[in-house]
Amino acid sequence: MKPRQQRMLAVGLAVAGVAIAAALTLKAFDENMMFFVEVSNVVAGEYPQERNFRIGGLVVEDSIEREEGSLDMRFRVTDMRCELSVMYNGVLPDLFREGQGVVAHGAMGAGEVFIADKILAKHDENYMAPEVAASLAKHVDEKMAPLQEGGAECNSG
Amino acid sequence: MWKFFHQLASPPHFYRLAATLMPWLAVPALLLIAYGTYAGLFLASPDYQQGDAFRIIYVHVPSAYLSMMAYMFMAISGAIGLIWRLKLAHAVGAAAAPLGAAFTFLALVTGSIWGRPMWGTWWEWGDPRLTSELILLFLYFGYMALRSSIDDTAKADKACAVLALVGVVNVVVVHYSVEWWSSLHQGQTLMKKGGPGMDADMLYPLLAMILGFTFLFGALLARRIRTEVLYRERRTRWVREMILSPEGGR
Amino acid sequence: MTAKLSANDLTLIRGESCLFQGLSFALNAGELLLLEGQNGSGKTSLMRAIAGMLSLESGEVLWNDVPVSQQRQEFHGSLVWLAHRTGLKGDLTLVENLRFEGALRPQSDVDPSEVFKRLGISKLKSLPLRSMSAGQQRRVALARMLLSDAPLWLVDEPFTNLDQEGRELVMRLTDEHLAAGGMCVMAAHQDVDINATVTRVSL
Amino acid sequence: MAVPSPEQPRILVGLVAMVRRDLLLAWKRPGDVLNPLFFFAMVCTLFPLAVGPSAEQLTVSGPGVLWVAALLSTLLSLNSLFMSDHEDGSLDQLLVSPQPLPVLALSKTLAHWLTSGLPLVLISPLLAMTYRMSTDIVGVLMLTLLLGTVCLSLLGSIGAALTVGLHRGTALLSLLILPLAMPVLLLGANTVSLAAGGEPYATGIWALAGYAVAALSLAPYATAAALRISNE
Repeated sequence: MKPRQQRMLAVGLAVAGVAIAAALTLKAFDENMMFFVEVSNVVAGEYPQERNFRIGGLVVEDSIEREEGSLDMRFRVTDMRCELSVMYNGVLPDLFREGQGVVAHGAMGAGEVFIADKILAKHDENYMAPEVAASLAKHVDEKMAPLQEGGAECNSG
Repeated sequence: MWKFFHQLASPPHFYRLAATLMPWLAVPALLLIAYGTYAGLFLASPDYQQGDAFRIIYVHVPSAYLSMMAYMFMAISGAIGLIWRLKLAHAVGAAAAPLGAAFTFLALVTGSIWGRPMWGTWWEWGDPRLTSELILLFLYFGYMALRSSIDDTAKADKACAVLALVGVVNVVVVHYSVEWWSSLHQGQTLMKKGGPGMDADMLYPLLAMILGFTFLFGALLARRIRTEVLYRERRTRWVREMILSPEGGR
Repeated sequence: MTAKLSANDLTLIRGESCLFQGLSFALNAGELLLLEGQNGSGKTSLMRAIAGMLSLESGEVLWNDVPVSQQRQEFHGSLVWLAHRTGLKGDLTLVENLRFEGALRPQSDVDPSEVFKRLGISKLKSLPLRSMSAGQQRRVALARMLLSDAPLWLVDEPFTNLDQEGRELVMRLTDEHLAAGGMCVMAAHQDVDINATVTRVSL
Repeated sequence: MAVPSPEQPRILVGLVAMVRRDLLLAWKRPGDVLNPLFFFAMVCTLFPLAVGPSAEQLTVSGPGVLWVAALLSTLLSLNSLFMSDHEDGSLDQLLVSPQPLPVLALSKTLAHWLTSGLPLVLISPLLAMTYRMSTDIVGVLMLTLLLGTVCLSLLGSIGAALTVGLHRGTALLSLLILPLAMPVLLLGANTVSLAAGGEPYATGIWALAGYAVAALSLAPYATAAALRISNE
């Protein structure tokens, strides 16, 4: 092989390598999204039983209940279609408000309650975690569309 | 046009150009920062969530932005220096490094002061943006350490350029880490789709500060480049003639 | 086409000092270029610059009238370099060292055992280089040069650590190489006794 | 002989010869391979002594400790990657060889990984057991270390090439490489922690694999450029 051809091959290999690396990174993002479960799916019982997962949505107005003298608290999260109760014990981020976007990490407990071990609040009211935004947008669109028969309408809302 | 580039590549011209540019950068920098400081502190209304604490963004955002800008600046001038064998480009990179490090440090300090009321902690290890900014500071330290441990300037220039280019990967990770890992740090407010999510009376001081800091960076850079060029060219005839001339190199 | 090494207007600056300025030469097949000068005059630097390891301030080294920088690999395939430090591994034996070198660059079809016999190192074949004397190591480095197929020899102080017999051997070998149409750039303190066209460059 | 343009040597032959030579050298000086391994084992032993031997603590801190120890031990072995070649002049010979320098740099890095990264991956289960990791977590640990040490060797080769021939090389090398290596550490240690917590960890594996492939295709060029510069 002539050095010139070698160089072409080398550049080709490097470009191919970077492309493969990009594909692997995209795959990693995909896997990260699997981590995230929509509230509607949780209510319908479609969530991983064995492990922790993340949910996200807006904190429902007037849904925050705190226990006097402890850090225990309860609130509801909505994805604009279904609502889910969340229990949490710990220090909340200052930006945690009603009507704000929130991401909770934890697992389902007894009685349709999500037991969170970590709460992440997002600062900007316009900003949401991409998966939350996607989930909300989808359900808002569905609401706007004429109701379809037999749709997975939420019964707990 | 070509003549301009040729002149740009000659140290005496570059030295004089930097001197000419200095006031044109320094004066707007002062004006903009003065306006931004006043308006940011007194004219902007407190944030509906964060109260007055949000005002630290007027320092935090520009320095965070400049910490990355300076790095890109360093890497690009390194690449130019390597590809076109332009020694002046390396001098620019060398001049930019300590400035970048200073802005990175400022961004970290203001960010941590801000984090205290917002997140309830001075330092949040879980946040990739914070961590990556710290890594960026270490990258600057590495760059400066490498430069200072190679005696031969030409060699140090090239080695540092390679290091800066390798480090760009890291800066990219810093930039996209907010999206890559779900984090505490907010996403972009200014550049997002559908215009900035910020009120005008808060926004204009911020824009003024960003612009002002950029001008400040330019002015400081011009100043440092002059020193750097003078040091590198210390054995040449033009420097000797300039120093010995009645104006003494002004 | 015969091989040709030339340089025009070379300037090299190392750190603060200018080692040479406006240096030009041309070397044809069968010729020797002798670099003369005191210690620290830049002989080794010029040699390294010719090999493409140092970047020049100005000027270009040409191989067959094409700048070396445009055909680095082709040029490196045509040269073999004997430096002050032999570049051989002390932990490896003579055979292991030369086998590695053989995989790196094109080899001539001479019989290695003939070469070893001529250099007087046949009996050292399975010894690690560390246990050889400096002169013997030098001879191994010479063996590497003789085994390669390269027309251009770059030899920096080839007589270091060699006895009188060794020095004469180096000159004879160089003579033969040049007679066969090879060329050689040599940096040396002492004068050489070579029956070929010798171009001298004083630094 | 007078006619130039001799036959160009085969790249693969050069690659194999380079790896073979470095492995042979490592075989003749086993200390260079074993010392970083002992260092790895010792750092891993230090932590339970310092933090206390409680089982829960060990399970929580295990992945992080093993990963930090692996990073430090890789760093320790990186210093010698090009040093001896620089000292005895073989680096000059490599630079004037007709083989493409990035391929030679890649071969040297590969040999370095085979003598430092791979042994580390192989003894990691032993240490992981002392940190009470379960068998399937050990599998994840080994997989992340396998990918991670590849990344570290490749990144490290750039730093080693930049600092070759400098007097304060070792400390400087750490300063240059550690910031670049942090994303690898973050991904690796977090992936093992997630796996230990029974959570999905595939993200980290894919991201590490992506990082490794990217490093594999770009780092040899940077290393080659750095070698040329430091050897001027």
